Formats: sequence, structure tokens, C-alpha cells
Amino acid sequence: MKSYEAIHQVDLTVPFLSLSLKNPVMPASGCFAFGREISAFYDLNRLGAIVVKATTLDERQGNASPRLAETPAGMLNSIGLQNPGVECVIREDLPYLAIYEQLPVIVNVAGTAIEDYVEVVKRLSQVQSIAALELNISCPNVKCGGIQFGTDPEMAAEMVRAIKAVANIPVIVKLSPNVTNIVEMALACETAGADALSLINTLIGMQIDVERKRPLLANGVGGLSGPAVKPVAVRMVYEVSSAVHIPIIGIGGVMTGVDVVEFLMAGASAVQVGTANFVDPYACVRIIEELGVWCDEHGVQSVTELIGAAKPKIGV
Amino acid sequence: MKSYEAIHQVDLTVPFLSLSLKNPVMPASGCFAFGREISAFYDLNRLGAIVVKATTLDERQGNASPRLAETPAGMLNSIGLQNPGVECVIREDLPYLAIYEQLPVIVNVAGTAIEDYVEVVKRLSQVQSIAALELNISCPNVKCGGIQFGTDPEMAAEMVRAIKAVANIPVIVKLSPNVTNIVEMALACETAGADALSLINTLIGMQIDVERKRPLLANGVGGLSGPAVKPVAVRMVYEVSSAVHIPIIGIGGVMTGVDVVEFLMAGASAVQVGTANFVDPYACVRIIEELGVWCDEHGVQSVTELIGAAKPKIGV
Amino acid sequence: MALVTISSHTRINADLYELTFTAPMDLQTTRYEPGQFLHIRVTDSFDFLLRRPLSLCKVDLLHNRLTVVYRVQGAGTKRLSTKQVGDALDVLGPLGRGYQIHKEDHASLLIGGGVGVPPLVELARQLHELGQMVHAVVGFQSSQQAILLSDLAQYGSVTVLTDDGSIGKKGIVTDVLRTEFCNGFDRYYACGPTPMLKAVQQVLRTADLPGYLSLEERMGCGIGICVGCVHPIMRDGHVANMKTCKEGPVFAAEEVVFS
Amino acid sequence: MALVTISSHTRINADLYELTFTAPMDLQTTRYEPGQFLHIRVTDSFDFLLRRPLSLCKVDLLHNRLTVVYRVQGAGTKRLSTKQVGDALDVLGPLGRGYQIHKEDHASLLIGGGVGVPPLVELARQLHELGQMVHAVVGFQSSQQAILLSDLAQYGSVTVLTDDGSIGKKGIVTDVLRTEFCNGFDRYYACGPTPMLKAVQQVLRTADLPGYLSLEERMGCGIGICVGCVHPIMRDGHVANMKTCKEGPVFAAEEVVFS
Ligand SMILES: Cc1cc2nc3c(=O)[nH]c(=O)nc-3n(C[C@H](O)[C@H](O)[C@H](O)COP(=O)(O)OP(=O)(O)OC[C@H]3O[C@@H](n4cnc5c(N)ncnc54)[C@H](O)[C@@H]3O)c2cc1C
Ligand SMILES: Cc1cc2nc3c(=O)[nH]c(=O)nc-3n(C[C@H](O)[C@H](O)[C@H](O)COP(=O)(O)OP(=O)(O)OC[C@H]3O[C@@H](n4cnc5c(N)ncnc54)[C@H](O)[C@@H]3O)c2cc1C
Ligand SMILES: Cc1cc2nc3c(=O)[nH]c(=O)nc-3n(C[C@H](O)[C@H](O)[C@H](O)COP(=O)(O)O)c2cc1C
Ligand SMILES: Cc1cc2nc3c(=O)[nH]c(=O)nc-3n(C[C@H](O)[C@H](O)[C@H](O)COP(=O)(O)O)c2cc1C
Ligand code: FES
Ligand code: FES
Repeated sequence: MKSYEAIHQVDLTVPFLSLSLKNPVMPASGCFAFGREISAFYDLNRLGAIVVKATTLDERQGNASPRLAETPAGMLNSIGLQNPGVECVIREDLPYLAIYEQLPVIVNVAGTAIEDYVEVVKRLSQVQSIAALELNISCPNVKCGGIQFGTDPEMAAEMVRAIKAVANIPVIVKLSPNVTNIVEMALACETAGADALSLINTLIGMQIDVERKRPLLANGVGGLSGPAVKPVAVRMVYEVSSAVHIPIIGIGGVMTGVDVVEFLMAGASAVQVGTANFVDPYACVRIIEELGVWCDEHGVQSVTELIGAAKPKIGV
Repeated sequence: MKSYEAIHQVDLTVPFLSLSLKNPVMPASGCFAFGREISAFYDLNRLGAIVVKATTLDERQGNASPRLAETPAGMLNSIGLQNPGVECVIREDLPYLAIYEQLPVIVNVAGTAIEDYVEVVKRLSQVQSIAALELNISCPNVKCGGIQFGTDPEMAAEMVRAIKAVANIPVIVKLSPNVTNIVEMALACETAGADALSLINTLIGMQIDVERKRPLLANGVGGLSGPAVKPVAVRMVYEVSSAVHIPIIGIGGVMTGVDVVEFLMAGASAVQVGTANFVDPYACVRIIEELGVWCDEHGVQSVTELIGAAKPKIGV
Repeated sequence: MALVTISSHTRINADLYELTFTAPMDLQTTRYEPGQFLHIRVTDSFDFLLRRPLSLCKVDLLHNRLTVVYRVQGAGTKRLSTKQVGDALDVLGPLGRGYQIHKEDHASLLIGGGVGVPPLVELARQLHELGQMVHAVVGFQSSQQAILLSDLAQYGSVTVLTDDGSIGKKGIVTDVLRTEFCNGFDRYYACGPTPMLKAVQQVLRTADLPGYLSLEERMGCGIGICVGCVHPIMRDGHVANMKTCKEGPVFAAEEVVFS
Repeated sequence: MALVTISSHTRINADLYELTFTAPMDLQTTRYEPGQFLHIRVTDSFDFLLRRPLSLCKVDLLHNRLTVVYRVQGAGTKRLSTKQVGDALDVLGPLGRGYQIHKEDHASLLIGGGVGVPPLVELARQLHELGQMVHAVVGFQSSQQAILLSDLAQYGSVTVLTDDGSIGKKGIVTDVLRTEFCNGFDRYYACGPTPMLKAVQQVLRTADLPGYLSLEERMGCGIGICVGCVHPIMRDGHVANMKTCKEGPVFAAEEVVFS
């Protein structure tokens, strides 16, 4: 296999919003913390962008342990938005990431009520080093609020309007797959002013600990991620990208460069990598390299050629 | 491992509707055809029951090939309800199954409009050898109609009422997981008179053939089944069984006896086995055997002890 | 379904492997047909949940063994290629309907493309044993993909074609299927990629030669319960989607409907 | 993360295995601590997507090798147990914060239960090397589960307890942790199932002996990015969920909050 460096001829850059990402691969929220740990493994500047852990107004301790379970080709998590709160993130985490000058930083924002989200976004708007916000209206692990925004188009639209009114940087809305009609949700967010969409967040699942006769996760249900959910994610990206005119970030089960190709062909402009980071700390850079090699072997000169390539061609 | 025959002490029978099933394991619709092929492998009387392929009013040819794709720990199918039509099923397939005197036969009914379903049920009501009907209001592979009933509680209720008005045997309603609120769907069906519920049908998914730059399935999307979906299925069974008072059949990714235990503990009274039959023609009888061994090893005298065992105990 | 033991596994060309294992049944007493397939689990991991269909290529009655020849196509066959002699192999079959043999025939034309060639070997053997004149016309991309030529040569004459002329004549199998050539045969038996089968069907319909086509559709169960592997077949004036694993993979050429 | 080679793999008791492999780093130049863990992929199949954490048990500086000792708990460790000498092993680590060693101490009490015993072996070696008096109190279900007794005996005295008395005294570790006994030690180091740790913490708080507990939570990444492995820890008067893979698995006993 040729190394990433050897394949100068493939152009991996993709335009995304006002940015030009050096490649379409970014770690997914909650699967990379705030970058510090992985920086011990490789230079974060190699990433297309970074999406940090969900940030809420106040510090949160999340759910009780156990919070993780392994499932066939996937995993369940019920972290429950544990994070140090927006002030601490602004004070301690974002300055650290600002060192990486070639790394666009996307901050994932979560909360319980619209006012929380608005307040977090107002405070983040003071920070120069953020490239975009990702609104997490889809976390399955927070009981009160959270998920509702992600499953009701009216409420999602209201949320997006409220955020757009206070945000001074692009707003990406992250959609939940736990809905009857993903296209309806996407259109509601687009109409309300979303600059981009990312999908999918986790599917709601459960595992029973048969020895203890109770749900394995302390929280009962959790979010399903990993290769198992990829077909659902690809389907939703395909459907949504056929309906909206804003760019899409594909998420769900990306483990290899070919998985990136699959999401791009389905209509995504970029992808996020979640669970794969837990299996292999080098996952993102390996995937970028594999993407380059695949393009090279398939005569693809620019990765942008792949975006939407699996869609019916106009006039055919 | 002790053989099934050796474990006389475990009582595998479960009451289900007016039936006493000799064990809680039945093949899922569309994953066992009408039983003929598997009868070459083992005696069908060993099954708790059999659910036959979706039957529609007229013969259907289904979708174009390719109709199958393999996914991580799962598969996609887009069969599209291919079947010979209800008259042919009554004439050729049901008499064949009637030979198996100890085998309750459940006929899966599908269609496009309520009238189709009603007509199929009317004709099946003439047949003595059917134990119950399973209403497939959730097939993701039929464009027109089909899926709507499975995602709109009002329409589902209307369908169930119409069927109950003409059916002279119990009606099981099979639910789609592709909804925002599975409990709402379940309650609508219960209120409308459903005698039992079965869940889940497949999740809608897609795979891209990156070499050919198009969706792999000729139909574009297909239904995701297999171990990958089990956590979603277990979660839905747990939630629905906590809300309704009618029995539930758990379906999704059952591959082993322990998977059966998981579904029973989550609140199912019986399970259906789909994809596993494709991997291993003996899957159902192997699973029954494994279930018996598990119960034996865990001091479970009657499999009914397991039903709902993972639920919070009343008064605890 | 049986767990059998691999007795030999060798790379025979670029990405091509020959795999021999104990037959899951007694070959002396059980009926099998050339053109039937074996449905093989490449690992017990859920990563490769479904079995892979591979054609019965050679039969060793003495040792009760079967041989398949396959190309590494994707991840599943790649995984299969890592299996070692002595490893267990989970095999279902032989399955499906194979080539029907016409005892009354004098000369049979066998047409194969790429990994469509393997089933023709056992077929050639049986036809040869009946005293028929066997002629195989086989096409490959290049010499790197050519397989089973000496096996076929045991039972009759072989015409080889390659896309790049690196072995045999340069061209494709239909190039040699001129009517004069075909007139010498009673029947043909073909297996290969769909575009080849379609072209063969067309050319030999014109030449008025009856024959059989072995179809290749994606399979799930391999035993007729998933209805995933269908191909449109015309019978009694009606076109219906038929299961290629159960009613096929071999069909009378005139029945097969190509879009 | 590194692909290393297994140099030995033996069953040492009922369901217990000792696995030795090349260290993923140079043990002479890289810092590691007793109580740290290795995060091991049991196969590259998605069936076992997550790594399994196993404690660093023994260090072989001469051959640059590490040893873990594990019990077959579920399907993943069962799969691990099928690995052969010479096989590649995907290992991340050593990770986390291990036991802090106090050079000024004279006598250390090591308390282990079941597969909580392995990390105590390297700990005992290091304490012994510093000239400390080491006493290990270890509990098992029965002699069938007893492990590493002769290893521990190299570095100090060992008191063994079993639930059924089949080896050592009948009873549980807290039975011997009377205040008079504990007074002889400067500090304790414990690892074992949560109920044992909870009981040990309580008993030794009464005895006023400072110490460390190694916690066992389900892990995802093992490196601090998934926030899946938390346990409530009291620091500066506040209780917070801390990552046991990064801030732990070893914590000062008085910090650990049990529910
Ligand atoms: C009746 C029959 C007989 C066959 N005989 C042979 C043979 O003798 N030698 C040989 O080399 N090949 C043969 N093939 C093709 C062979 O089955 C596929 O190449 C193989 O399944 C590919 O698996 P994979 O995991 O490498 O590819 P992947 O693409 O990873 O497979 C994914 C899925 O697609 C299916 N699939 C992929 N390609 C094909 C294909 N071309 N045809 C059918 N299914 C496919 C696989 O079975 C699997 O379910 C035969 C196919 C059929 C239907
Ligand atoms: C820091 C640490 C050090 C450990 N050191 C050792 C050791 O030296 N020797 C030893 O035998 N065991 C040790 N364990 C426990 C060991 O990690 C589990 O027994 C093992 O992960 C079980 O995996 P499985 O696939 O067999 O079980 P499964 O139940 O199939 O595993 C499913 C999932 O649950 C997790 N899991 C299951 N049981 C446990 C458990 N008890 N603790 C944590 N995660 C669990 C697995 O890691 C996996 O992600 C340690 C655990 C931790 C957290
Ligand atoms: C442990 C864990 C924590 C997560 N935390 C967040 C989060 O804080 N915010 C968010 O929007 N998504 C969160 N997610 C969802 C992921 O960002 C991603 O959408 C999902 O895992 C699917 O991608 P994958 O299959 O690549 O993991 C989390 C996922 C996991 C597994
Ligand atoms: C090939 C295939 C065909 C199916 N056909 C039907 C059908 O006709 N009617 C129906 O209600 N469900 C059908 N299903 C769904 C299954 O009955 C079952 O709900 C689903 O596959 C999940 O179970 P599994 O994971 O055990 O396969 C089909 C599934 C597969 C894989
Ligand atoms: S492969 Fe299942 S019916 Fe043919
Ligand atoms: S295991 Fe991921 S943060 Fe600790």
C-alpha cells in the first residue's frame, strides 16, 4: 500500500461551508474528547476538522456506570453528556486546540431547553478559534428535553431559528436517526436556516445482562453506534442529500477509507468517525490514508468527484 | 452440552394467545418460505410455530435483483413481497403444512390498501389449519402503501379494526422499527383490537457499491436484519411490553439460545428467527436446544419464568 | 450442512485458488450434478454472515472429496483464501439444479468465462465418460486468470481466448461461435459473467443450438427460503422471478430472460 | 498501539490463562507502573469490536516481554484463549495510572481478590526490590481459581483464603484485616471485585491505614476519549465522575465513593 505522503496526485480537499477542509475526515463528537489524548498519537493538524464533545451550559456528570456495552459489530453508550460546562471548555479546552492552526474546530452544543442552547452559543460566539457549531438535538441519553428537539420538526426548526439568531459562525444541525421521516426533519432544519446537517447520531438500543436479569447499562437504554448502523446512516444520507441543498456530514460506522467513499457517493461532503477511534487511536489518520490510496487506485483525482456519485445522473 | 432430549426437566412451553406453544421459537416471515425446504433438514413439528412468507391478494414478482447485500453483522434485503398470491397459498402451501399436526401455522398478510388486506384475511378465514394471522404493516420494500400503515398510528389502528372485523382467528400486528415512537404505534394497535404484537421488522438501510458507483440493491434501499439490529429490537420489545397488555413476539438478530433469553427477559413471550436460518438451516432447532441447556444450567424450570425478568420488580 | 476438513488449498494463478475438502456426503451413494454449487461459510464471524456459493468443480470418488476453484473477489473470498489444510470448513450442499446430461448426444460444446469455467470440468468429465465428443471454449482476461486448462484437456479439445491475447487467441468466446462451428454440436453448456451469457444466448439462438446457461445471482440461504437470488425465467409463456439456488443455477438457455 | 508476538500462552488453572508477549515499548527506557493495564484486541473481527483491559502482571526486562493473567469471563476472553504462540496480538498500553510507590514505607499490605491478584505481582516485585516487607492477602472462590501464589511468595509472605476452604483458610480477605494485623503496615494496595474493595475500604478506614484501590469499570477506548469508564471520586470536597482508564484505574482509597 502506498503511504499517504506518496499520493500527492490525489486532491483530498473538500469545500465545506466557508472552509476548505484538507480532507473530508473528522472525529465525531464524544468520540475524541477535546483532542488532548489523541494528540499523543499523531498531529491533529492532519485531520480535516475536529468535533469536540457535547458542551452544555453547566458541568454535567452524566449517567451512572456501566455506560458501555459491546454489541454485534457495534456498541451501546449511555454517557449522558458528561462535560465540564461551557465556561470550562472556553477556558481550558478551546485554547489548547487553538494551537493547531490548521485544524478547524467544531463545537458540539447540547442542552435541555432552547434557552440553554442559546446561552451556550452566545458564550461560544466570543471565541475566535471556533469554525462552526454542531447542534446536538439528538442525544438519546438525556431524559429531559434533548431528544424531543431531534424528533419533532417544529421544535427542531424553532431551536435552529433561535440559535441562528445569536450565532456568528455557521451552524450544523446533527440529526437523530430515531425518527419516522428523516427528510422531513432535514427540510425543517434547512428552512429554519441550518447551514449544514450532520447525520446520524446513535440509534436507541438496549442490551440485557442475562446473568443479572436486568438491562446491562445502568441507564437502561443507550445509543447504538459502529459498523452495525452504517447501512441506516448511508440510507439517511442518501435520502437527505437528495432533498436538501445544504452540505451534509455523513456519520455512522466509518471504519475504513472505503466507508468514507460510500458516504461521499451517497451524497455526504465529509464524514465523521466515532467508534473507530476507540478501537484504534490512529483510526482517523489511517482512514485518510486509505481514502487517498483508494482514490489513487481508482483514478480519482479529487475526492470531490465522489460526492453524490451514486445518485442517478441527471439526464440518464 | 446436554442434548435437547436430555433436558426433560425444563418446561419450554409458553402460552401464547389461545395456544400453548411447545417452545417459544418460530421462524420469521420471509425467512422460511412455506416450510418445504427446511423440512428436508428436520421435522417441522419441533418448532414452537411457523410464520410463513407474506401473502398478498395477487401473485407478486417482487423487486429486481440484486435483492441481497451483506452488511456488518447483518444483511439487507429488498425482496419486495414476492409470493404466489393467497389463492395459490391456500391451494398449495397451507395443505402441505397441515400435515404437521403439532405445528401452529401463522400466516403473514401483506398488501397495498386496506381492502387488499381485508380480502386476503377473508379468504384465509376459510382455512381451518391456520392458528393466527400476522399483519405485515411494516414491509420497507413495497413502495405504495405498506409502510405508511406501519408508521402512522391512526392508519395502523384503522387497518387493525378493519381486519379484526373480518378475522375469525387471532391477529398479531407486526410493527416497523422505522418510527419515532414505537410505543405510540403499539398502543394504537392494542386499542384497535390487536391480539398480540410482533416486533421488529427490518430497519431501512442502504449499501453503496463503490465500484459501480450506485446503490448495490437494484431497489436502492432494503431492510436491515441480523445481529446488528438486535439492540434496537430488544429496546423496542422492552419499551412496548412495559406499555401494552397483549403478548409480544420479539424479532431481530436472534442467533443463539441466549438471544432468546434476552428477548424473553425484555418482555417477549416468544421470538422469531429470521436471518439465522440463511446462515444455518438448522438454526431454529439448534436455538431451541441451546435455550433448554441455558435454562437447565441456570436452574430455570419453566421458560415462562424468564418473561419480563429484566423489568424492575414491582415493590422493589 | 457439515463441518468438513480441508485436504488441500493452493494458489493456482494470480488471485485464483483451488480448494479440496472432504465431501459433506457419501459421493458413491448420493446423487450430485455438474453445475451444482457448494454454499460455504468463510468464517464463523458475523463479519461475513452469509455463505458464499462456489461451483462444484472436481469430484474425487476414491477419497470422497470435492474441489472448488475460486477467485478472490472481495473480503469474503479473501478470508477463505487464508484457510489452511486441516482447518474445518462449514459446507452446505451440493445445492441447486445442475446441467442436465443428454445421453443421446454425440458432441457437446462447453463455454466458460473466468470463474465460470470450474463447473465445466466435472461436466466435461461426465460427458467424456459417456463417450461424447467434448469441446470447451473458454475465455479469460489474460494468462494471469487462466485456470483449469489441463483439466479440461483431459476430456476433449480446448479453445482458449484472452482479452489481451496473452494466452490462446485474442478475443472473446463469441468470436469463435460461428454457425459453421456450432453445427458440429448437439448442445451447449455455458457458465460465466452475465454479459457473456447474454451474448452466447443470442449467438447460439441464431445458430439454432439448444443449450444451458448457469446464472450467477447474489445468494442468501442457497436453499430456497429467502427468495433473494431470483432471475426472470420464461416458462409456459409467463415470465416469473425464479430462485436460481433452487430452480437453478442452470436453466435451459431459451428460458432465460435478460434485460 | 502495536502488533506484538505471543511468546507463551498457558492454562494455569480452571479457566485461567497466563499470556506473555513482546512489550509494545522498550521496557528499559519507558516508564510503566504496577497497576497499569494493557488494552487488548482479542480478534480483528467486528464481533468483538472493543478491546479488553487486562492488568500488567509480570515484566521480563531481559526479553522485553509482558505477562497478563486472565480468567475466561465471556466470549471475548474465550476467543483470546484460543490464540497461539507466534500469533500477533494487538496491544495498546500500558495505560492509566497505576499504584504509587512510597519509597519511605517499610511494610506494605497487598490485598487481592480473584483476577484482581495479577497487578499485585509486579507491585510486590517493585516493593520488595525497594527492601520493603510485603504481605499479600489474597482470596479466591476455591483452589480451582487460585493463581500466582508462588509468584507472590517470591517477594513476601502470602495469606490465602478461599470461600470453600479448598486451599488456605476458609473465609474472605476482610476476615484477616483486623486492626492489630493492619497496624504493622504503612499502607495497603487492593485490587479485586467491587464488593471486596468496598469492604476493604471500610475495614481499613477504621484501622486508619491509608491505601489504594484499583477499580474495575467497563471500558471503551482505554485512553480517555469515550468517557465510558467513570467512577465517582471525591476530590477537594467535590464528587465527580472520573475516567478510570486515565485518572485510574488506581485511586487513593479515601477518594473512592461507593454507592
Ligand atoms: C451459483 C454460483 C456459483 C459460483 N461459482 C463460483 C466459482 O466456482 N468460483 C468463483 O470464483 N466464483 C463463483 N461464484 C461467485 C462467488 O460466489 C463470488 O465471487 C463470491 O461470493 C464473492 O464473495 P466475496 O466475499 O469475495 O465478495 P464480497 O463482495 O465481499 O461479497 C459480498 C456478498 O456479495 C455476494 N457476491 C459478491 N460477488 C458476487 C458474485 N459475483 N456472484 C454472486 N454473489 C456475489 C457474496 O456471496 C456475498 O454475499 C459463484 C456464484 C454463484 C451464484
Ligand atoms: C483496569 C482493568 C484491569 C483488568 N485486569 C484483569 C486481569 O488482569 N485479569 C482478568 O482476568 N480480568 C481483568 N479485568 C477484567 C477483564 O477486563 C474482563 O473480564 C474482560 O474484559 C471480559 O471480557 P469478555 O469478552 O470475556 O466478557 P464479555 O462479557 O463478553 O465482554 C463484553 C464487554 O464487557 C466488558 N466487560 C465484561 N466484564 C467486565 C469486567 N468484569 N470488567 C470490565 N469490563 C468487563 C468487556 O471488556 C467487553 O467490552 C480487568 C478490568 C479492568 C477494567
Ligand atoms: C461514547 C460516545 C459518546 C458520544 N457522545 C456524543 C456527543 O457528546 N454529542 C454528539 O452529538 N454525539 C455523540 N455521540 C455520537 C457520535 O458522535 C456519532 O454520531 C455516532 O457514534 C455514530 O458514529 P460511529 O458509528 O462512527 O460511532 C457519541 C457516541 C459515542 C459512541
Ligand atoms: C429476506 C427476508 C425476507 C423477509 N420477508 C418478510 C415478509 O415477507 N414479511 C414480514 O413480515 N417480514 C419479512 N422479513 C422480516 C423478518 O421477518 C424479520 O422481521 C427481520 O428479518 C428481523 O429478524 P432477523 O434479524 O432474525 O432476520 C424478511 C426478512 C428477510 C431478511
Ligand atoms: S439464495 Fe435464498 S432463495 Fe435462493
Ligand atoms: S475507557 Fe474511554 S474514557 Fe475511559
